[in-house]
Amino acid sequence: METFPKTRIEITIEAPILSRVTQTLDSFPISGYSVLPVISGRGHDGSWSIAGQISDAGRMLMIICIVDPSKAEAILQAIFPIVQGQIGIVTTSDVRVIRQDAF
Amino acid sequence: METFPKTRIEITIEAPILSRVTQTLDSFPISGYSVLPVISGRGHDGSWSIAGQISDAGRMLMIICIVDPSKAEAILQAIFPIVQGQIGIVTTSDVRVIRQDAF
Amino acid sequence: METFPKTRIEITIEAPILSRVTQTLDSFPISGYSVLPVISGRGHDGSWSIAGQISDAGRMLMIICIVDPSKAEAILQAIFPIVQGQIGIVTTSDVRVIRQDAF
Amino acid sequence: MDLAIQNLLSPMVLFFALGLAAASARSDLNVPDSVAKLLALYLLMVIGFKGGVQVALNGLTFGLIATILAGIALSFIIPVIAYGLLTKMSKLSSVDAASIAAHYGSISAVTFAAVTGSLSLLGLPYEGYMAAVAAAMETPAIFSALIIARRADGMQQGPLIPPHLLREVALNGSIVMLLGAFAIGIATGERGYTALKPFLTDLFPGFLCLFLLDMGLVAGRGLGQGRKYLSPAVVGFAVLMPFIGAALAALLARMIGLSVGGTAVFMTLAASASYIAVPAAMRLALPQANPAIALTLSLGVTFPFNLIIGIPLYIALAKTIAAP
Amino acid sequence: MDLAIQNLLSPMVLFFALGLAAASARSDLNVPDSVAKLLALYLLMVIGFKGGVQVALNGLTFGLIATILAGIALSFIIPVIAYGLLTKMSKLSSVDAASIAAHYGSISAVTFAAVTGSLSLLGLPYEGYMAAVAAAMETPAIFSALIIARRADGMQQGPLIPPHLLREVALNGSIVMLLGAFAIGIATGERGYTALKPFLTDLFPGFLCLFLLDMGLVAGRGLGQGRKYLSPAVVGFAVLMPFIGAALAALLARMIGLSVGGTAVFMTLAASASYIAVPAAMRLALPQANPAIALTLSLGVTFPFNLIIGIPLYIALAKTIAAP
Amino acid sequence: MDLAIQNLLSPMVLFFALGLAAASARSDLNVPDSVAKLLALYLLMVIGFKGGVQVALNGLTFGLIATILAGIALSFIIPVIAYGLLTKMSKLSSVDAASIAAHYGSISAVTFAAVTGSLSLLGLPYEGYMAAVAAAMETPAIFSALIIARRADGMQQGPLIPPHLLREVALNGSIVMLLGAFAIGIATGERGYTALKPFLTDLFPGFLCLFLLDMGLVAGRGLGQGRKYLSPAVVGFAVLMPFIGAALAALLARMIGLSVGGTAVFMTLAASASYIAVPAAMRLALPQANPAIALTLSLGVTFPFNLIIGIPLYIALAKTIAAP
Ligand SMILES: Nc1ncnc2c1ncn2[C@@H]1O[C@H](COP(=O)(O)O)[C@@H](O)[C@H]1O
Ligand SMILES: Nc1ncnc2c1ncn2[C@@H]1O[C@H](COP(=O)(O)O)[C@@H](O)[C@H]1O
Ligand SMILES: Nc1ncnc2c1ncn2[C@@H]1O[C@H](COP(=O)(O)O)[C@@H](O)[C@H]1O
Ligand code: NA
Ligand code: NA
Ligand code: NA
Repeated sequence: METFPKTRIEITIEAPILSRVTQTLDSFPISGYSVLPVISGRGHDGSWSIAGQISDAGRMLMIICIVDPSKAEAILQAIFPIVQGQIGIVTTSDVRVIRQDAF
Repeated sequence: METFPKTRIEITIEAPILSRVTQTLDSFPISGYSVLPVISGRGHDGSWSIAGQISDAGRMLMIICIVDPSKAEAILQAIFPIVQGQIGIVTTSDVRVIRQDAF
Repeated sequence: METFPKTRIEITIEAPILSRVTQTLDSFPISGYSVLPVISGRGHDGSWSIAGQISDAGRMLMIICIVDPSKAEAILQAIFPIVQGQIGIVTTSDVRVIRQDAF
Repeated sequence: MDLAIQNLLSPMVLFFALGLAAASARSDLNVPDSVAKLLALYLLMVIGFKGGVQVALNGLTFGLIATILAGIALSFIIPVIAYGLLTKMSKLSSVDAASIAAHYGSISAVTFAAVTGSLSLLGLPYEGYMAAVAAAMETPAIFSALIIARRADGMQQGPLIPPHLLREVALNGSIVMLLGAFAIGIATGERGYTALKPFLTDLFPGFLCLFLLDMGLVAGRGLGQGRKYLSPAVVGFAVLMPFIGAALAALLARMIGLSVGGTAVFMTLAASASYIAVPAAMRLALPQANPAIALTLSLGVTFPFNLIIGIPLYIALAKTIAAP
Repeated sequence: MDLAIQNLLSPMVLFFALGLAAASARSDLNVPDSVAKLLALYLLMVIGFKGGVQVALNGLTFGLIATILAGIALSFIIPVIAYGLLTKMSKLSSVDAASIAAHYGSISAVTFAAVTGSLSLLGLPYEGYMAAVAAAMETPAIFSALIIARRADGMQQGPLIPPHLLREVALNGSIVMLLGAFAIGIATGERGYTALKPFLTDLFPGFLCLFLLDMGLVAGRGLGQGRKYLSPAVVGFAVLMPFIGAALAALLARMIGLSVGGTAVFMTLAASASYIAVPAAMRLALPQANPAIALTLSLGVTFPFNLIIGIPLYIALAKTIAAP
Repeated sequence: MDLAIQNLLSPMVLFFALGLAAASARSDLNVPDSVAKLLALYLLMVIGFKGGVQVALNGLTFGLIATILAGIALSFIIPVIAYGLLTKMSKLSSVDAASIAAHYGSISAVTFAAVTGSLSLLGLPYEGYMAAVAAAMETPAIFSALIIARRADGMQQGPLIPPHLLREVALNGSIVMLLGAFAIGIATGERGYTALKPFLTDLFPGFLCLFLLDMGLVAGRGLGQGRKYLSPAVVGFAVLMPFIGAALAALLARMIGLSVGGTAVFMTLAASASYIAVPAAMRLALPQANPAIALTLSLGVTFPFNLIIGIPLYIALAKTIAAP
């Protein structure tokens, strides 16, 4: 089965900043992104958990975005200034997709 | 520590189709799969969120399945006709596992 | 944009064991980890789902930990004895990060 | 008229408006999905159980059977009318038109809860078995729409209605909850009602308000996303179709001899459009249909229309129509 | 007999049956896990608080201390009997037998809620401190079963009971909630009860019905998955063991001089099997044990058995056994 | 004194203590986040709606406008005092001091719920419009603190307050819910109140207890994590600042002529520190500030201080201060 090489961008970011990141992603000609919940974690400043939280201010979310490798560099450059200064991690990895949509 | 090469199949699919995909996966001699929630996202048709939703009809789920590379091709071929025509993305990537179970 | 190679450790583990794994991770000089919910799945012993569950005893969780490749081997060796004998899968993969923090 | 103003100022309608306004202003106010699911379970449980208790008190009547049959017939026929209107009025593809038609043939449980809430504020009783009628009307429309879509596309391969779909649709959680609670109400009757009374009655108005707040939020966000589909033609359809459904229901209610309350409920059911059971079924049966169009119409236009204008109107009409 | 039929037709039992039926038919009806957790918190809070208020009214009595000690003893002894039976009756491995034994020595909070619900419908009072007895019976069985498993395996390395396990088990959320609410009930007494009364009493039957619907759904799905473990021998065990537990409890209750209601509650506690606190502890302490077997027996067989047959039976027996 | 003891033994305070104790002992007891969100929505709805109904009954008064203006003024001024104290007393960076100042200028809705709960147990009425005052006091502190932080850092680039921040803060979900329910209470008045009464009043004490259990759990875990920030200086600040806020509020309340209950509520609002609306705003506006410090102080120190000592004290003081 023919597959196509893509880049998987995984952005783990504090919830209050989500809309800034997604608005930036929206400005690129990509097919979309998915947001996954993170329920607890540990960072340099100790551990956190969503258990019992009324507000989402202290939690993290994970944005997963499959894009064409040709677009990855520009996206990373646009996201970098947002994530910098906030709590977050951005990783990229190589994946293959089975449908050659307009990623 | 010895590790073993496997293929990580990540299927992001609309919730109503979940059981079709998992039933197909069940027909393969694999060790299993895990389903992760997706809470919001954006596609070619705008953004969505599970917030306030009574039904899961409009949401996405992510199935993660670690398989032996030798089985990946057949699985992709079986899943392709299900995902085609529905909302969804299928990616594969290379990973290594620490236990050589019957993946 | 300059990126840095890291190792992504993905540990899918039964919930009661979570704190054993995270305590082990805490003993390493890493920047942290994130825990994602798994809502259903299938293993060698049939399928499960968190739907309606009062207790988290039967569910799985996914720990994602981005670390420097130089630390991965030692972490895997520390985690292996915990995961062995319990329900769980540990995978590693290559990723790149955009901030060279102390992973 | 007075009824309409009173309805506009009811907490229910105002909480819906609050949700709509908050979503339009892009406030981050939201009801977690698991809370929305709890509220839905609660409303279905109360509606079903209370209905069952009424049936236990009044026995199996001609009205029950006749209204269920009439409901099933309506649920089959409305999609045909809806599809005809849509293909005439709009430029939608036949599969999109069929999908929308299925939504309008089926019913909306929260609209049902809203009309019963209004009736009880007005002190108007209604036949208890309307809960069973609501359950009976949920699914026929789906099959009706599938047949329409098949014909339109000239598709002949495969079974008309895939067997697993039949099961999935018939065992839809909201139908099972509604019918199950109805059966339990019949089985336990007055004794069961007494045991559960504070839970069933005291919480209902408050939970309904929270539910309508949530519906307002979801509808508001849906409108934000789906505005692009709202051509004058389809908006016209979404406002016209409830009247057609309500009119047909009024006719049948008169023939069966339903009470004023029962007539109003039956009209509201026929006028309401599904956004829970049907969307899921359409993703399985007609995946080519764009889910956003049907949902925007049903939740963004018809639901608020029924809530704000429709329900008081149907009640007013029922008063003049229903057999004395 | 009459009691049994009345029990069968109680909303509680029928909602459980609805859940069971829906799950067996593979309906997608489900209660979100966070809602199930809310219902569990609510039930534990009510049971504990009401019990504490009763103790505040009646004072610390001989009965309280005696019943707690008796409960702890039962929780230690029942696993020994259960393990003996299982290794004799079935072909299960010793570690699986030990794990199941732990489940049966401990108690089920929702079975406790169900028996108190039945008693209050019948107007039968019970000793308020039974909430504390329930909490006391949750954990001894775990340690009892660990000792059994250690002996069976001839394992000698490591501490008998790892210290962190002791803490995790003793500070289990449901025990903390139950005992905490109990203590608060004692501290605030009548004054606290008056302030919280509608919350504690009006919602209880309805929330219990929702909870039992959920238990039915979970049990039904569990049975679907775990059917393969249900050999006649282990099913026999799952039906026999409650009787043994109940009989022992009846004996002790008689010696202590518990009321009819108290005797019925104590019998039910002994007869019930855990599926919340113990499964988690077993994953930590006996990871080699297959969690599905114990859960299928405890939730899929013994829980419905107690709910439908056991509870009315224990109440009937308590009437003849209890000191007048 | 008696009031203080009674407060200590209130179910509310004891459930908070239970949560704190459970979290400190690292029990796994927890309230799912969606349940916590439901409880928060419920409390805001009840507080807002009841307040609105009171305003509908009493009309728009001078007191309403004066108290809202006084509240806004306090919310602006308290951060200035707080920032001054913090930079003098502690070694915190100016951005951390500004962030903490914003938390203390704003208010805590659950502290508001707790004081109203205490007042209704004591049978002391308060001005209904205090719900609107609470909403009005939530945000000014954020902007006040931003101005302070800008000055301190000598930053001049960019707009003082980014426009999207203004919208996000003003349309914060808890403000929209509180003000929306308030408006609906005004619109529906006595009629709406009658319809929703059991929901609004019967559940309130129980839900508040569950909410405080959750706050105790969250505060306890927060203290576990944030202990390292608790230098004597900042703990001193977190205990001193409520008094300063309460004193200023008492002064203004006296000038406006608020009732005893209204004075106590206003003092409590001024004394309370936000941990919902402000933390999110600070992540957007002052990302360099360490969120854990402000949260540990506000939730881990000031909230329990107000709940246990502050509220009974403010009520006692209000009795001597308020215009007769
Ligand atoms: N190495 C890592 N891998 C995965 N997630 C991480 C890692 N480091 C930090 N995180 C997540 O990011 C959050 C904030 O981290 P920090 O910026 O170090 O406070 C943590 O609570 C984790 O949820
Ligand atoms: N490039 C992408 N990466 C990750 N998720 C995506 C991507 N494109 C679409 N999605 C997800 O798939 C859903 C449906 O997309 P679509 O089929 O374009 O309507 C979206 O709402 C997202 O949740
Ligand atoms: N190949 C796999 N890929 C992803 N998740 C898996 C896989 N196998 C098992 N799992 C997850 O691990 C759980 C336990 O598996 P098992 O140890 O086989 O009972 C399953 O219920 C799944 O959630
Ligand atoms: Na309809
Ligand atoms: Na037992
Ligand atoms: Na304040």
